Amino acid sequence: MRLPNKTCAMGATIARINDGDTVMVGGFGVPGTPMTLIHALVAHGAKNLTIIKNDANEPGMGIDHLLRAGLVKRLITTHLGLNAHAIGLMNAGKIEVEFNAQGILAERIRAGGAGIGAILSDVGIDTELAQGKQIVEVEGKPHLVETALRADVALIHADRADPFGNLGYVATARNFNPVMAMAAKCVIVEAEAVVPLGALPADAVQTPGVFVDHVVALETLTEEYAVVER
Amino acid sequence: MRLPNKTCAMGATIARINDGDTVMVGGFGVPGTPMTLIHALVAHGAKNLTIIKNDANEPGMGIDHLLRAGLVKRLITTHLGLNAHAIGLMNAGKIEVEFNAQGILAERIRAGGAGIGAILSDVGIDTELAQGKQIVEVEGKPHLVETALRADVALIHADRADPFGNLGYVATARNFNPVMAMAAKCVIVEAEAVVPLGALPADAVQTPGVFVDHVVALETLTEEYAVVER
Amino acid sequence: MIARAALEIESGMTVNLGIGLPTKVIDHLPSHLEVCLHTENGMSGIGPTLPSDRADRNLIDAGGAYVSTVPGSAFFDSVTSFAMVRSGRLDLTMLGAFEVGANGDLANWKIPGKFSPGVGGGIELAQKARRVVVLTTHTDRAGKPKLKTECSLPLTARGCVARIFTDMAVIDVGPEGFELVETAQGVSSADVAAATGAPLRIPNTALPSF
Amino acid sequence: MIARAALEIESGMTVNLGIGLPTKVIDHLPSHLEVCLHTENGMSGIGPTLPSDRADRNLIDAGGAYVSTVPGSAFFDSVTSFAMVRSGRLDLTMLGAFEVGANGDLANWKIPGKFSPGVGGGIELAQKARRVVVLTTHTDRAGKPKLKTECSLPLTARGCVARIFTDMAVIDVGPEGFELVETAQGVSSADVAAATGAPLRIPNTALPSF
Repeated sequence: MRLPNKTCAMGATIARINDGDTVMVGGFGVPGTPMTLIHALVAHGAKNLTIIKNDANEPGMGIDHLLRAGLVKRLITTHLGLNAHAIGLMNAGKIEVEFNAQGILAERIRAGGAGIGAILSDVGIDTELAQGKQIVEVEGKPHLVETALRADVALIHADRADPFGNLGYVATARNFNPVMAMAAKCVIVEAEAVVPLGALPADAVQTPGVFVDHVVALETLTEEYAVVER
Repeated sequence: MRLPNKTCAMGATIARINDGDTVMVGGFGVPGTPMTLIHALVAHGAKNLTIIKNDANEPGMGIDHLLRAGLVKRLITTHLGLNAHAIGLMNAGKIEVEFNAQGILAERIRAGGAGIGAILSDVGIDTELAQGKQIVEVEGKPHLVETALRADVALIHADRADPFGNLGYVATARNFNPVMAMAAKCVIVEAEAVVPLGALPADAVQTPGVFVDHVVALETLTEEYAVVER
Repeated sequence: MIARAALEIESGMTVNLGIGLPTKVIDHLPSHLEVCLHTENGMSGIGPTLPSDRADRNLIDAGGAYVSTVPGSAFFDSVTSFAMVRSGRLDLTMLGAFEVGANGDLANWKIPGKFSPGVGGGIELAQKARRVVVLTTHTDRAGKPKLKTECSLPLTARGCVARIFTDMAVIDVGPEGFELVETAQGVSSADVAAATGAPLRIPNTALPSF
Repeated sequence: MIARAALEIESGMTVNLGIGLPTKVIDHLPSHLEVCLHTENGMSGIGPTLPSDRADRNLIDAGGAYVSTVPGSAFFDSVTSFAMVRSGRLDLTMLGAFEVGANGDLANWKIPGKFSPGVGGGIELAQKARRVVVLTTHTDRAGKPKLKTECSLPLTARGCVARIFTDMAVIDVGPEGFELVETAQGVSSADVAAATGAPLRIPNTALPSF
């Protein structure tokens, strides 16, 4: 027995993304954002996308390229504070934006990846984020039904991968990548290094390859991955 | 700034367990079962305990010692197949047993550790495990409300720990330990090795020390940790 | 029957082999097959079972057997393990059975008053794997059929079983109930029908045997 | 005020410092203090902020500042990070504010029509940390009080604030509203009361100043 090989060329995998798809994109700010896969998606040009990402990066970076290319219909996110361009599109009604509490967005994605229908949480129950949500009592206390999120495709950035799709992340570039890598029908990973099977110790795997469909090796890291001068 | 030091002597930590407490115990079979902490609990003698553990180990091993000492009132578990003694106590009405589907037990504990009130799941909805559970519809489909589990104390076995309580596990000794280490008011860890702060790479930590209250170094490994001859 | 069941596993699959008979399928998988074996207690990429003198005390499968790694194995915790199961990442699971209904219902965890050790991971495997096949003796120790019109024992999951491998036959669960697919060497279709506790559809064409 | 707020952090605590003013508290913590700083994007044990020429491109805090590790730092994913927050593992969080109500209500994420970038991790920090303190200027840019009988802006969480550190005073939120605890050097109790948009209980005894 050997484990299947899931390495492939980037173009072929991104071509699976269709108009109207829901796409999860890893990253919190620059770290962990799959910059190269995002550029490939812009080039591919699938439209009317629903994007699920913690933030909208900064103007001219990351998923802001998808916004500028007019490919995004709806954005499910937690905070757009660093991207005035995205806030402008939202205020002008050019994209729909759904805000979630950050940990609840993470849990909703995790629920999708864990095959759970929803979680019951009291986070934000006193706030306007509770509006329109079903309420269920647990042990006498009201909780919001926070439904699971799943996607057609997840775009993941990893530090290292083996050909089966076992992944490792580095520092705060981990963030939403491990949960998103569980929660999509098709999980596409860009990895800074693709190492041979067996080179990642079994105890050190952070996302098991069972969740991963395609692994793309990054040949170069563009300027977008670098430290941002502020 | 330095991180707090949580190493301590075993007796002092186990003495915090009171009659009537709920105690989570890591492990799936022998691997990951905190054999030494269990013996300390038997010696301490707290009674009417509710124990949450995947299984009841085998006769004369692990939590079977708690059963034999008559300290257990209730057992929340998934499978007792390897412990005929535990099944006998259950059938004789000497302990209450609540069975959960294995992944649902893990998720209920995780929900407790993640500060979530419950999860909504359709697992076992066609079976007798659904009896008595509240049903909530999510997107038109019925789901069971699986409430969060928390404990007064969690007994955890780790391969390695640093003084702040950052943990690493090995092989299939990981199992329920990481979620239980999130879900108790007081988390007590026995570690095969306690290494200096900084010796565990920040990317390799499997349970962050933020969740951990006390770290006890194992000086010897008893026979109970060894390969079982069958 | 175990060798025949092993043919059900195709390249590229992620597979969970249940405790008991199904675990033995591992010895019949060809070495070139690209497959990932999963076990509930937290491992993907299971390698061969080891005798106790070569065993790692920390490396078991869900049945308690000492197993080994292959290049690319990964360890994870119990929540992650069942996240894989429930979110549909298992292409196939092979399970044991006390009873299988002609509607695909499976009962394999409890005999009230006799045997009730708890369900373990069985419900989630049966309900959530993309394809569920059963490996079982065709009849119980008393010679009574395990394949029945309806299960009488507490269910593990409804309508989950796609195919059954027994010592007598390979049987599919179709929209109209049990359908004979193959017979064991020396076993006739009539033998299989006689040992089955529900109507058995037998095709007019000659059946392969195994 | 930042140095004064830093005294709120005691040995043994796990603390989250919110974006903005609170983050600056880190520069005022004594080196012998045994404390664990947490950031929402997935790190415990935050070390000093680094200039961009020494920064690690993969190591930021939730505000986007390049930070560093200390011996014993750990990285984790976003779900684990908020599991810590929601399950009560933060002893203390220090947050910024647009408004604080005399009942402890906090508004710090949205000014309808002007500023609504999303709430990020703020709700969970405010609702779930064991103790929530606020660092803010006593009045807004127009000189209007930020401490009010009731918040007029959309809430972050109800009744969560225990103590407020401003450029003028330290104020507790007690069962009967704002209570003056300390004043800044050169600021009188009357000055503080005049700049506060709700009744302020002033003790009869002399107050410390900072």
